[in-house]
Amino acid sequence: MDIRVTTAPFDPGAETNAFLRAGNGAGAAVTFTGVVRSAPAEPIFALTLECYPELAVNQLTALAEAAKARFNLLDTTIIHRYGTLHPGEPIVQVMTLSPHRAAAFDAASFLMDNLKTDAPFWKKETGPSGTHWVEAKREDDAARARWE
Amino acid sequence: MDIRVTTAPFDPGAETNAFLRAGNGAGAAVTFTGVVRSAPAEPIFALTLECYPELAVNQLTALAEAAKARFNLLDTTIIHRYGTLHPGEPIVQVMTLSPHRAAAFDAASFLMDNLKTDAPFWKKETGPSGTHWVEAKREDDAARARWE
Amino acid sequence: MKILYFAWLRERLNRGEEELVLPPEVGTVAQLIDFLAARDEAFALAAQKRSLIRAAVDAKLAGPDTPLAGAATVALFPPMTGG
Amino acid sequence: MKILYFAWLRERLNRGEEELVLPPEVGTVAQLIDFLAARDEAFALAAQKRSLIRAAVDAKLAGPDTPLAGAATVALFPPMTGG
Repeated sequence: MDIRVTTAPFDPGAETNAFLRAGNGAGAAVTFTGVVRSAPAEPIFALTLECYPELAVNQLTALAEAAKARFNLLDTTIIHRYGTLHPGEPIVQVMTLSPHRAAAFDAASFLMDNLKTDAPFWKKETGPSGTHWVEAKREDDAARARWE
Repeated sequence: MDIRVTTAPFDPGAETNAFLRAGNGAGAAVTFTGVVRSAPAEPIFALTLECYPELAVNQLTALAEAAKARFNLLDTTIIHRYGTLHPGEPIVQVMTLSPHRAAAFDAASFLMDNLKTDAPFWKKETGPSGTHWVEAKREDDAARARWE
Repeated sequence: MKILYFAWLRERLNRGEEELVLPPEVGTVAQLIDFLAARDEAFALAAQKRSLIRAAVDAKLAGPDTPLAGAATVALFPPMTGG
Repeated sequence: MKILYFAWLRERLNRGEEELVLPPEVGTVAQLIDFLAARDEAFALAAQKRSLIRAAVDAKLAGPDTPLAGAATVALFPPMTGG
């Protein structure tokens, strides 16, 4: 299990390969990569993530342990960046390893749904109309409630 | 959209990175990687996949198009190897890209569930007790039926 | 018409493909399987459980009633185990 | 006791942290928020909607009734937007 909360950029593919290597021969691996989005209709120049790192490490560790127990994972890794990022840059990566594909998929979904509401990061977007804090979404609460 | 049916090995992480680069700034990417499994209780020395490549390309292309339409994907890639592989080697990789994480997850699950029953590959395992064809699993039919 | 065989069907028949000239009454996939079973004991034995024999016509998945008219290639194989 | 503020709460208060000596009647997270609101108009305004203020005590998520006894650090912040 590997939990990283960091301002440093990471290489999504290199992380997936390292994760697969460590799992030697385990069947099914799911990688979720979240990148800074920028759509032509709603362009973003930058996304700044504020973070409370000690709480983030505690929360992500507890989440990863919950996922491991609940979905019987062989391994899981969560990497979450903070600081100022630009469109196309990876923000978050979650990886899960299981002998069975359904467990690997469900665990990665579970981690992402819980991350959205329970990991102490706060997003601030800078676009053509200025800078604003991203509000917590009701659909994220609903997604998280699926797992209760 | 990229469909590859090949005897050549592939690099899972390099594929994920290329996929992310091509999707510049699209939000959520899910990568599923299936590797040759070998558990201490049921060791496998080798897995040979037989394939009907023309049908495989047709089936995977149709599946990818169905996933793209159904889940409103921005992009998807399916890579499937055949030939003789060894434990730890990647067999299959499915990647999906969407502005929304739920769609990316569902589409990757959908592709994998359909691949199991509808892609013309046939697996033969070699282990300590010899060589045998892997039987189609009832649970795979059930997983596929979820999407009907 | 070219017939392709895969996996254990190929192994039991000891051939991956063959060229056949079909009699005019063989017009569908099911009729082709009946014809092959009548012609060849190894095929009859291997294809005893019809639900285990799947088919493609010109590299498109086919059912028992798929017509063969105009087809160049028919493939016969066990249930697929992809992924 | 050290108090940390994050995101728009930090911006509205114009500070990321402060050291406080709490009176003995401030024993829980909810009582701390009441205390801060009574003390500081900017805080009272920012924390008007209590459901938007979340807390952690010693880097563990806390609820309104979480006791502060023995705690070194309390963090206050808006709903999280991780991932």
